[in-house]
Amino acid sequence: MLDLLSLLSFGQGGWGNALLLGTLVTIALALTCVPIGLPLGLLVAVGARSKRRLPRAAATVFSTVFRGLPELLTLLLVYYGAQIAIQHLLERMGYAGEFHINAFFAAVVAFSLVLAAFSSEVWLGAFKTIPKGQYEAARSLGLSRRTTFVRIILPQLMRVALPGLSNNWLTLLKDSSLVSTISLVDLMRQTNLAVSATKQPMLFYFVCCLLYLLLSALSGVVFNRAERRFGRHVQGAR
Amino acid sequence: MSELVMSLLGYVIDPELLERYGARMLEGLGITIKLVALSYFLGLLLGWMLALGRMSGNKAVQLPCRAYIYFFRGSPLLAQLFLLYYGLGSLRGFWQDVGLWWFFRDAWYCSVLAFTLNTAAYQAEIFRGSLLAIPKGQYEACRALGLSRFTTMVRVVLPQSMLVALGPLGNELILMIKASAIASLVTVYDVMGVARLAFSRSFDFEVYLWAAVLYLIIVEIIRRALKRIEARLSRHVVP
Amino acid sequence: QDAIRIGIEGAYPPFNAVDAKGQLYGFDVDIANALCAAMKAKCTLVAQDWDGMIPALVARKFDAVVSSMVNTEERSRRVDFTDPYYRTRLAVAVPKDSKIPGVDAKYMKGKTVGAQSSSTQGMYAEDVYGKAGADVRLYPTPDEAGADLIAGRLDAMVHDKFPLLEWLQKNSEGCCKLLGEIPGTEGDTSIALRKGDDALKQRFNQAIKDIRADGTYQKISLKYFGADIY
Amino acid sequence: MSVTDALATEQNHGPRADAHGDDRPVVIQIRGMNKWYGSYHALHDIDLDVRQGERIILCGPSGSGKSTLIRCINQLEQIEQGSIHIHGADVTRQDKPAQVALRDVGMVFQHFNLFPHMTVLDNCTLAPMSVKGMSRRQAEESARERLEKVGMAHLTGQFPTQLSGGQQQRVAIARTLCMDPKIILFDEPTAALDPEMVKEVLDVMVRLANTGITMLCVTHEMGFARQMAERVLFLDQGVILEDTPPQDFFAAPRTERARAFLKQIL
Amino acid sequence: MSVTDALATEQNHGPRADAHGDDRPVVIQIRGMNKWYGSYHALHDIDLDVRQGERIILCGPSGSGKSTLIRCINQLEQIEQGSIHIHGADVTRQDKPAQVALRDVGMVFQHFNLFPHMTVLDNCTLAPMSVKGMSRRQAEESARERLEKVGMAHLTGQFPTQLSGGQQQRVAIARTLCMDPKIILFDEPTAALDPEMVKEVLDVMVRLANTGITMLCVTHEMGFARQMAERVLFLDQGVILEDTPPQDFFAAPRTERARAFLKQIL
Ligand SMILES: Nc1ncnc2c1ncn2[C@@H]1O[C@H](COP(=O)(O)OP(=O)(O)OP(=O)(O)O)[C@@H](O)[C@H]1O
Ligand SMILES: Nc1ncnc2c1ncn2[C@@H]1O[C@H](COP(=O)(O)OP(=O)(O)OP(=O)(O)O)[C@@H](O)[C@H]1O
Ligand SMILES: [Mg+2]
Ligand SMILES: [Mg+2]
Repeated sequence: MLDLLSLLSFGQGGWGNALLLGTLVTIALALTCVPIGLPLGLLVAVGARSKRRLPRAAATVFSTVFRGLPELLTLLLVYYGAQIAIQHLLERMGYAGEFHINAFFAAVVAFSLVLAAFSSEVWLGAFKTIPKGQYEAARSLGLSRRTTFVRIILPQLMRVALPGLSNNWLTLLKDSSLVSTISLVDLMRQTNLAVSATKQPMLFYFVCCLLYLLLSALSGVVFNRAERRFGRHVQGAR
Repeated sequence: MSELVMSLLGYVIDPELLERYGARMLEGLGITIKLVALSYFLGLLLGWMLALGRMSGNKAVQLPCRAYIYFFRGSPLLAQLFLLYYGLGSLRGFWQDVGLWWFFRDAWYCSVLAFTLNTAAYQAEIFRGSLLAIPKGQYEACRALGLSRFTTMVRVVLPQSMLVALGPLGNELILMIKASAIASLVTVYDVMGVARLAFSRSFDFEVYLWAAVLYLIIVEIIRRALKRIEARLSRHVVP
Repeated sequence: QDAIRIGIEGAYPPFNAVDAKGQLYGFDVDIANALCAAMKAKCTLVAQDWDGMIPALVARKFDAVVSSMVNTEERSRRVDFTDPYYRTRLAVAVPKDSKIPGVDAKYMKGKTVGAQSSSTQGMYAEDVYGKAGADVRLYPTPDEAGADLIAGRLDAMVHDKFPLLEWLQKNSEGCCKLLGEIPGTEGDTSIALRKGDDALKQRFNQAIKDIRADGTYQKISLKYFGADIY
Repeated sequence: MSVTDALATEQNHGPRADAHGDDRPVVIQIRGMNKWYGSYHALHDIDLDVRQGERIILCGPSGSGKSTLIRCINQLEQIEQGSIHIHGADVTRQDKPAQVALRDVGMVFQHFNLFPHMTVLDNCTLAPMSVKGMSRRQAEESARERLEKVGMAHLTGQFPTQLSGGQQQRVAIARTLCMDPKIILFDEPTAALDPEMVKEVLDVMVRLANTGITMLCVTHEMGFARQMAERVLFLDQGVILEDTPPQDFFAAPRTERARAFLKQIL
Repeated sequence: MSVTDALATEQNHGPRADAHGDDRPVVIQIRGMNKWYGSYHALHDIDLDVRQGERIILCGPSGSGKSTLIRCINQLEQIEQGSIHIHGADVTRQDKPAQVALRDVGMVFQHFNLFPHMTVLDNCTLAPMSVKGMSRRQAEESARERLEKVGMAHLTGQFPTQLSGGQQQRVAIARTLCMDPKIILFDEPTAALDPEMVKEVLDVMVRLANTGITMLCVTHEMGFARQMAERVLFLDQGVILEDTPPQDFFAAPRTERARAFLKQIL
């Protein structure tokens, strides 16, 4: 029993540090995707609501493709596909040097696309809950479209979309385990490494579960805060 | 004409590769469909019970349901499957004693179980959300008419809440189909599993593209089917 | 010029593994370092998941793979291989009380046989035992196959001789025994390089000769296996 | 034949000024009823007798507890103190006799609460079939009859969302009638309607009143109250402040509070 | 000081019977306006002149196009034919002058449409700050003044959901006033209110009318219409059937349709 615990220690021969680092990579990756994926998803949702055909079609295709493609494939396409394509292009243009897509960067791009696709559906649902009257009131006050969106619509969207987005976030946290394929060492890969080095799969998978549960709990706290923040006005409802 | 199509396809599809992995890919597709259909349906039943338990006023019912949902939503399916198959599976003596070894011995059963347990947690939350969306007035009207709780649920609440739940349920289905690749951890190879296997031997990206096409077709079929069902469920909603 | 990046899986003890600090170690690692010393090159070792190994090499994420990769016909269509730096054979392990008499394919009919997917042993299990009527199970890593052999879900497990021996000794909980090596499965474990990278291939080939000649290789091999596995 | 025309062909009981102290049996008897929402004391010591065939209007300012009072009667809200007897059965005990007694109580809501996914006919037949075990044929026949009464027989196949508010409310009344209630509770049945539709619903209610059914109605339609009520109850802050015939109430409300209220509303 | 009291201290213009054919400038001029929703012809050939300071009531059955008419005026709906000039600018051309002209038009909705995530004060200051570029201090000061006018100055920090319907509508009026409109359009401003709250909103509107602002108001409150309107427009099926002073309209509607309508509603 003590041997097992010492495997988790932070000292000599313990995997504590390694697991912690893996967790940090997981968090960093997921966190970096949020400021890219969510606005992009919002953009896609706005496109899908457009009266014009082109943005609507583009939004539908985007959402179907990146929701439909296995995440692993999206990841490989960005990491290898894009790299090979760009390399070819550069060679054509007579540039001999090597071009590299950073693994972290590729993962961020790929998962942001996926996050955007899934979150766009959440945003779309949220848009449906904003009464037409809000747009009309804003227009009749002469507010510009920008002000209407930023000051009136977005804060109300956030409140409704948060639960859905929190689902997207949890999925993202767990999807990020795919990055081991492109040599990023996240929590899942670190667990696998530890297992193969120590032959203690039960212990490490259990700890891995616990760490993920901890992340879920932490993000639960954050989301609850955010929900309270954006839902301030509903609190006092009679 | 058909020759032309074939020769055009020849540019896209490597016939040799197709011969070697085509059939297995379809087999994998079969596995995907069977695994997802079965666990999704079982998860639906379990999810319903969990949703009702989670909304129960009785703390002794509510808390375990909450814990279940939290655990299965909060941790990776991969780890859940691993702990179930290799973890519980290592207790061979115990299972033989209780006469369940036939179940835990089998990778397929274990995959179905793990997937069911996992999706049930997600579906429970979806159902809960959709139940919360039913106006209180509907329940009150049912009570005022003296309808039993069963009739209220089956005839009045369910048909309405399904309309709300349909979209998220569709998402969950798509996610499950993609997640079925995880079953390759316990030697159950679905489409993506086969594609990875084929790739690891041939190193030809093409197999991934086949998988992608299959996935996109499935997702598109689901999307259209959902649209149909939605149209049917929302006959009463005036456009 | 003289910076070489080398990809290593890090999940294949005793050939390669990662310790808690993220440091790679093992036979492959020592050999890689010895080769680099012989070539007077500055090497960086990159840990890379097995599935992405060859794509990463092709995409120039690193320049060579020193990760117990066996030269197979399918692989050599995508990458070039140097001269071998060790040779291995496949072997079969079975539970202690197993009644399987030998490793020949004909004995495997109706048996459940496990192996690591995307590896030479996996290919062998599928191509030979599978054809002979065995139920072949492919696992992401040998550890899971081993776990199932212990749990009694497998009747036999095909694996590389050296790691299999190590596993039987250290981690099998005394469940199993070596059934035997499979004749005719000698594989050349070589260093994989990008196609057409002939200059680098020359240097590696020379370096392998060099460390064989000056005894470095033997010292490393003895350290891990108590024998020279070249 | 419009509802208003039909009215003329029926016997008109008319408001009975002599209703108080009469010999009709008491169908609802409330004693010492108190209701709290959390710490908020919504109803204080309510005592009330309702006799068979009585038509009672409840009015009072917003939040005074009118809805709460009638919702307590049919047990949509649990009370914390006191008793409610309907046809002699204590409905606060959730036992078999209580259930049977409650079947005689129908309710019509402000927002109709029709089942949106069912047609008009299905809305009306669901309860008779599943609670009373009627056959579909029987249930449909009786539903059509009731829908005829409210002038909605021609729209049985529509979904509620395809109807105007007034039509929806008339269907809701028919749905309640299908259970053959002896008592009907109305909670502001016309408050959510466009002004033009108010009248069509009130017409149906006047006609109902003339069939001798017992009615308790929360409403702000004072013209209607004057026309059909036998008693007006005025609530404020959970207390019944007045309980008088309508002519007295409108002519000379006894309490200051009722006077202020009437001034606002008329 | 209640709004009604305040009323007395202001100069009361009173309904001007002599308003027609007067010399006040025309602020809204509508010519040959037609509006379709898809294939549904919602408004037919509307011609209308509104003079500065006029107080106009629009009434008519549900679906007759009242809302559509006033929503076309401030361009919440696009028209397919005809022209609308406000202060001489053609607002159907979505150009700069149109925008400037539209800034003079405020609107009050049936369902208030307050921004639920903002406090009362923020609701009132948003538009002046972002459209007119007022400083926060200036905007707040003017907002407080307007809120004072509608009797809501004591609740500036509340969120709309914490207010009663009547209070919300008064805030909505104040919010509109903060943009200093010359013309205000009202679309059934009291239809969604509890009966007791109707009066507090009507009081505010009567007071507004007396400041000489131009008002177009869709309402079913006929008492109010009688009290403050200079003209009553009666719409039916997208056509203006009557356009007369209120006393004529209520005493003797010229069309059969209007007579039937008044009978339903009064
Ligand atoms: N479910 C509830 N939880 C807490 N308080 C409630 C609840 N329902 C009603 N109340 C409170 O009880 C009081 C009485 O409510 P009730 O709905 O009976 O009033 P009402 O007379 O019907 O008013 P209205 O004319 O607005 O319908 C109100 O102050 C209300 O805020
Ligand atoms: N966005 C829309 N799309 C299609 N038809 C519409 C739309 N808005 C209104 N209509 C139709 O146009 C007609 C006039 O509508 P409008 O809302 O102007 O009527 P109204 O006189 O304001 O009625 P109410 O008193 O019910 O508010 C109605 O028949 C209505 O169904
Ligand atoms: Mg009420
Ligand atoms: Mg309208």
